[in-house]
Amino acid sequence: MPDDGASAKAAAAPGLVAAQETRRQRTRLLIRSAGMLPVLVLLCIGFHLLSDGRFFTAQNLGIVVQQAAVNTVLAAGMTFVILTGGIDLSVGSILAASAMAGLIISKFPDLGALWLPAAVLTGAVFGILNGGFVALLRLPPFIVTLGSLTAVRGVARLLGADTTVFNSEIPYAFIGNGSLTLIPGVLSIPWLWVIALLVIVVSWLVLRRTVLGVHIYAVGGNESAARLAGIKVWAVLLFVYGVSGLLAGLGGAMQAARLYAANGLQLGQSYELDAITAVILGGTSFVGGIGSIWGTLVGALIIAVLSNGLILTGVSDVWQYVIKGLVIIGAVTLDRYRLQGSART
Amino acid sequence: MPDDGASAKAAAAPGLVAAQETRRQRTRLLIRSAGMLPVLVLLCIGFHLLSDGRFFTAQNLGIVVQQAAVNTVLAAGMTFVILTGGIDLSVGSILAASAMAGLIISKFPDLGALWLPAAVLTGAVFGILNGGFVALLRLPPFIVTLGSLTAVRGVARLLGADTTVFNSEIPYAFIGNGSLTLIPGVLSIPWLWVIALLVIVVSWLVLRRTVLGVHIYAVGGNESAARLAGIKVWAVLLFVYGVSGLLAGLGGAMQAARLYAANGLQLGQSYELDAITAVILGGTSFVGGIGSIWGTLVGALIIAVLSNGLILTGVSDVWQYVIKGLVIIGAVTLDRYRLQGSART
Amino acid sequence: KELKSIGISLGSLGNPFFVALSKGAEFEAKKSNPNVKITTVGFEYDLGKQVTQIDNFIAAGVDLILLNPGDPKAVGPAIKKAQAAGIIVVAVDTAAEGADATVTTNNVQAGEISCQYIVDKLGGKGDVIIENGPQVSAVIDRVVGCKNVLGKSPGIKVLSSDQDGKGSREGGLTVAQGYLTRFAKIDAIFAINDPQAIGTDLAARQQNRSGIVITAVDGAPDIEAALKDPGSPQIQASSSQDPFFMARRAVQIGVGLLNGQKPASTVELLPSKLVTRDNIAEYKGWTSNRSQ
Amino acid sequence: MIDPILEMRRVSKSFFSIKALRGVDLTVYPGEIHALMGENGAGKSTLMKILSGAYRPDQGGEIRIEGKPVHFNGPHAGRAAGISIIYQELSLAPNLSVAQNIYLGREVSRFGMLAREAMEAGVGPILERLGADFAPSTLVADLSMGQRQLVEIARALHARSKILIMDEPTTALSAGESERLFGLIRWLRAEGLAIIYISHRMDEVYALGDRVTVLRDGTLVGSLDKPEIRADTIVRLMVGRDVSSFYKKEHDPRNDANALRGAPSLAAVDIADGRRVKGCSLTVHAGEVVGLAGLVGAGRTELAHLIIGAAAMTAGHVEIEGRTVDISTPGEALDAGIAYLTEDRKALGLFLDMSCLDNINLAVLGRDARLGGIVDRDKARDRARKAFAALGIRAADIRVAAGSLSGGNQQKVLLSRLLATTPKVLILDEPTRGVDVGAKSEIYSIIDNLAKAGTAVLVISSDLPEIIGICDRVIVMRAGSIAGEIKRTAPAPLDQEQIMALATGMEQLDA
Ligand SMILES: Nc1ncnc2c1ncn2[C@@H]1O[C@H](COP(=O)(O)OP(=O)(O)OP(=O)(O)O)[C@@H](O)[C@H]1O
Ligand SMILES: Nc1ncnc2c1ncn2[C@@H]1O[C@H](COP(=O)(O)OP(=O)(O)OP(=O)(O)O)[C@@H](O)[C@H]1O
Ligand SMILES: [Mg+2]
Ligand SMILES: [Mg+2]
Repeated sequence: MPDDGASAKAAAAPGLVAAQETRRQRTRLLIRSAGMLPVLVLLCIGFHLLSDGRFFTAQNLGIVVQQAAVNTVLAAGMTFVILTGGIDLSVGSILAASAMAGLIISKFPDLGALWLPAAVLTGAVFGILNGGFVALLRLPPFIVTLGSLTAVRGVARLLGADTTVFNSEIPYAFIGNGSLTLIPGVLSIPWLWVIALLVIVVSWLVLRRTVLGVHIYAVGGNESAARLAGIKVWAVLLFVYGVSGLLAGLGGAMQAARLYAANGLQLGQSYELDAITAVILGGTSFVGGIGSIWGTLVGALIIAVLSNGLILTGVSDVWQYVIKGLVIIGAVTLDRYRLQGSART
Repeated sequence: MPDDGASAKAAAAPGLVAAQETRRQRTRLLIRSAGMLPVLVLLCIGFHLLSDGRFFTAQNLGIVVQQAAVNTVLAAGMTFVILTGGIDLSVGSILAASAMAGLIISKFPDLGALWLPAAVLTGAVFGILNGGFVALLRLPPFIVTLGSLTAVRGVARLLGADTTVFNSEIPYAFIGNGSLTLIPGVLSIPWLWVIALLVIVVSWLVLRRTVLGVHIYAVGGNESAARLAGIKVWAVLLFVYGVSGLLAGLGGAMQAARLYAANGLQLGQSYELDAITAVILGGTSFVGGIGSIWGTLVGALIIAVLSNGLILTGVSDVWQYVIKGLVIIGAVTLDRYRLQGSART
Repeated sequence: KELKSIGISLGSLGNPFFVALSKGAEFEAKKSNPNVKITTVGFEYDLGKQVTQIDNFIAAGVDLILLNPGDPKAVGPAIKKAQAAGIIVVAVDTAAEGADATVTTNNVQAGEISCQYIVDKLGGKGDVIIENGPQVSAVIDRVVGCKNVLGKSPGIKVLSSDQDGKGSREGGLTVAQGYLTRFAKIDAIFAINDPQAIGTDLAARQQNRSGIVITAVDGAPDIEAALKDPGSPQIQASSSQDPFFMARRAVQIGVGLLNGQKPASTVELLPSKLVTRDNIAEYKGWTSNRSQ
Repeated sequence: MIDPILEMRRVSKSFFSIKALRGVDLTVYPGEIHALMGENGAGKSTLMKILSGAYRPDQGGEIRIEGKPVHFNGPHAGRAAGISIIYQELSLAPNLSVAQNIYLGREVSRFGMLAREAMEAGVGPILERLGADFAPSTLVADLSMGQRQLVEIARALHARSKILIMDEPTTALSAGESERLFGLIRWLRAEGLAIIYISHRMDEVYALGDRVTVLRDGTLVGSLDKPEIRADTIVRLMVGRDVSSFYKKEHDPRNDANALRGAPSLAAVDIADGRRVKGCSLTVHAGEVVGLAGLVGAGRTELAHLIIGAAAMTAGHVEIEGRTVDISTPGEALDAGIAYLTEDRKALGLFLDMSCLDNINLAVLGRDARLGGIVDRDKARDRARKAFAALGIRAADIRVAAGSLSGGNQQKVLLSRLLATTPKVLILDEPTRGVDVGAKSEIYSIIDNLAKAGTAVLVISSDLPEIIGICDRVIVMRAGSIAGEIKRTAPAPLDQEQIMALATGMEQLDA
């Protein structure tokens, strides 16, 4: 309903007003995608003060981003899905199944090195199955992925016969625990975070620079219009659920490399909630069509900073629950007011 | 797009066609609300055959409805919320907090008997808090109730200082384990199920026979139209989240009476998923405005029959996951095809 | 060296067992240094989360980590990282590969004595159900112990051991309701922990089934109450653990290690005692504070 | 002189930084039909929403009803004061029945329990009066757009108010239904109601208006009494300049000897969907503008949907330039050279949150892409700029969200998307619905130019003067079938009466 308005005046003094309008829109866009950044910064500063300066240390920042990495990757996939107006509840289970598959393969002497692609592929296959139900049979995403949340969890447990699979010699273990040294002795980035950032950048490229990306936004913005405009809606849906599964598989591989182990039951429980929270905190709209991957990145960082900071400051486990819940609600409340304010100016 | 068709013909002979139209609509409504009933019947028969005739025994049916009871109550509240296009992820946590509050009060010698209203009230208060954020601050329901899923869980744990509170002398324990005898020796119904059925009937009355009910459907069908028609949308939202919380509180009381104990962390974990599944299986639409409480009842029974039947037939825990997930997806697929068929005729 | 700060990562803080454990650790740590900073977290049986918590402890600069490992092997690498940062890691309740020391109940033995009670009670003959739980190592060990004993009695038939009672009253109740419908004759049920046993008893009472011997492992406060309660005669025994004491030992050993004292053995197995309706009066339970 | 029933003085309204209304005055008397006119975005709807209580005005103005100042704090209050309104955007709950919608917000109840029968009986007479052909218990979701509009009107009438506001009530109605509505409006005027009537259609304002008030850019630019109501005056007030030749029709396929001889650009042959469309055939040649007229519910939109593969046909086929093409999705239709402009711009056409740039390029992004999928942003920008220039789209920038444009400009953006595919056949469904006069005449000239360039254009419209003004030939549909065809003969224009007769089936009675 925020209808024209500019256009009416634009007629009066086209040049000037148009330029102003453009600038205003740009600012608004920037604020929107900067999104929760202020909240993140506030949280970091707060925790730094409360933890006697332990937060902003190279080591701790490394730990934070390492912890944020898997959720960032899952949330990136979730962003694709939510942009089309869907949801994927099965990412935690897919992550577990993929990690199991990867670890099992890593133990074969000859195939060992293939465990990484195997894990990612496992995820992609489950994702495409989800997508098939949503895109081709037109079933509601919530119920489809709820079903696979349960079923794939079962598969994950079956894969390891309900035991922990362990391999301390897993190839590429460095991606789980190693760091990429940029300036020796000064700056190094955990490989997990490098991967997460790569995923974000590639997602951004896909969403913003490719035809497919525009189509994803279009399907989320107005599915029936997209269909009339000649977009293959089913293909777009298949793609986003496939990507979400694939990235859950990648997340599984990252967890496996980090833990050298996987357990069908004990891995990835309720990760989907964290991923969804990151996406929504990042300003992506649940109804689809609106949102950016950078927001998701900020959202995932907020969650990781919260977990880390609360432990750093020695808050007890029970209170961590209460505080986390309130911070999430508080953050969106703040966001709501901030956006209203900006729209008014 | 199963659009008109009749209306064009209606021009020819208004009276007759209008009557026909009404009758067709009624049929469609019936099919829609009968919904998953065929699936439920099929499941029951299947399990009866696979379990060597153990399913359809008075005792086992008693067990099934007893197990379905709490989820039915939660799902009834969830139906209100989803009908307005919202969602309530916090019911499991609210249930735990209410059960804790109830049990703690039940141990006071003088107040003991008040534990039941105390539990229900606790739930209602949390529900209204949710509603306040959604209705008055206009925050997205998913994120609000996700926040309270976490925060209220923390409160539940705080209440019992992280221990299991138990009281084997809890007043009104009969509602948890007793049965209402209708024909002595022949027919008796567990009190839990009596309560659940009452909740369903009252919900049906409210949704279908009161002004408030129409307003709930209207808000779900077209929120801005509802607002323009002078409906106090905020009051409707406050009401539905309050009801959901209140019923979660009732569910907590039922669990407390059934188990004589409550544990802030373990009770009610992921109950919200079961409740939502029941609602969606029951044919209520996620976007709001469409659905019926009878469908929810059937949905909740399907879930209980699945759990019970899989144990009865001796399926191992791991496979139970796989089968449950697949049955849920299969059920909606079936439903989709059934509805398509009916829409065409 | 003084114990300044300690990080504790336990299975699930909603479980009274772990709460007793954390209380014991707190008691001992405070005894060692009244100003000690204690951070206790639950990892909710998520391996990834536990590793994350260990990382956070490293960042927070704790001296000692008390760990209830999610898996004996899988947390090995994380433990190594902590040790590399100069932190002492002591495992409690479940053994962990690479930990500086481990203090645990002998879960195999606990399963054995609990099921031996069943065998004795049934005279070596009857139909028994092992009501399983979440597949963590303590539970797996208990079932192993139980099966060891039951396997020795050819007259005992194990009807089923593949249902998950989720370690809770509710789960035990639900699973037992299924079992009781499925099997017309059940002589005994071994539940992997106390809440499941109580849930099982509730189910049996609801269905008016009697004569079933129910035993468990834990010796938790609620089983204490049940063993004293004439209204639940079917609950007959539980292999007790002593989480409070276990945690105190673990902290003691940890503080010792901090000051260079190596324990006699890296693994300390605390034996479990069977609590029955006969000896419940002497049982001290988890909550009573004992300072010896 | 009677006292005014409504006086609005110095009413202003801003949305954030946008000033939608600046000190507007409006005086309305009982028993008059007061037409409110102005370009898209002039502030008509906003003014009416303030009057109905849906919006709160800025400080400083005042509203008096029957001389008494009022302050509404919600739609509720407006209705209590005797104002009822038909909103421009349909505001019905599709999941409720007709009766429930009409009574929404003021249900009849006893002890909180709904009196359903009483309500269904209560709406019967009004539906009958409106000539509605559906029962009060019908779900609104099962009604066509036109029928829904009738429900809206019934709701407003049912409230028995003193002031009735109608914001473009006829956009979804066909000529016949509009006529019936006009009769009703005149009757209400006779009953002493004050009616504020908003429309972009000049003929309606002629037919109904006792007085006309014109808004431009949120300010009042003039009020005209009955004798002064003349098209050129109104248009000049609205757009601030003269709009000469309103309908533009310079193209003439008969000038081009080859055009009509070869295979038609589009031929639909015996198309049916087994439900509403029953064996329809039509042809459109290159360079021809063919009108498709009919009453609401005649099935014109559905026929178009069948042709472009948006709905499944059960019989018949489509030929492009003589070759049978197999079309089962709108994408395939675009590939075959058929572009379709939907009648429901907001629901089925535009992506309101996306930029004009993306909206314009959407259908050809794939075609233009580099490396098999990377958007060629320069090309896209270029295309959007050209479209802005060619169609005269007025917006601040190609990157503003399409939803922030006025109705007419939105329509041109949507049209640009279709033209980007360089279609051989263009199907335009209600191309000027809700579009102001200025934009309308521009759209007509675009259509004319397209025809001159050899595009085959099929125009579905319920606006008969429009069809007569721009078409070479008119095909009339009735109840899912082609009822007949009327050709433009050299001197004589197309005959409105003749079209209506075909559309309503009157000609059979005559015969
Ligand atoms: N909810 C809103 N938020 C922001 N701006 C608005 C809102 N509603 C209207 N406007 C702006 O107010 C101005 C007047 O809009 P309005 O809808 O009243 O125009 P109108 O004369 O009814 O046009 P049309 O003929 O297209 O219906 C426009 O510039 C529009 O952008
Ligand atoms: N809100 C809507 N959403 C989707 N499709 C719609 C909607 N409204 C109408 N339609 C489609 O457009 C068709 C319009 O049918 P209608 O009965 O109005 O025939 P018509 O001849 O196209 O009349 P008109 O174009 O004058 O409205 C409907 O049958 C339906 O298929
Ligand atoms: Mg308007
Ligand atoms: Mg149409």
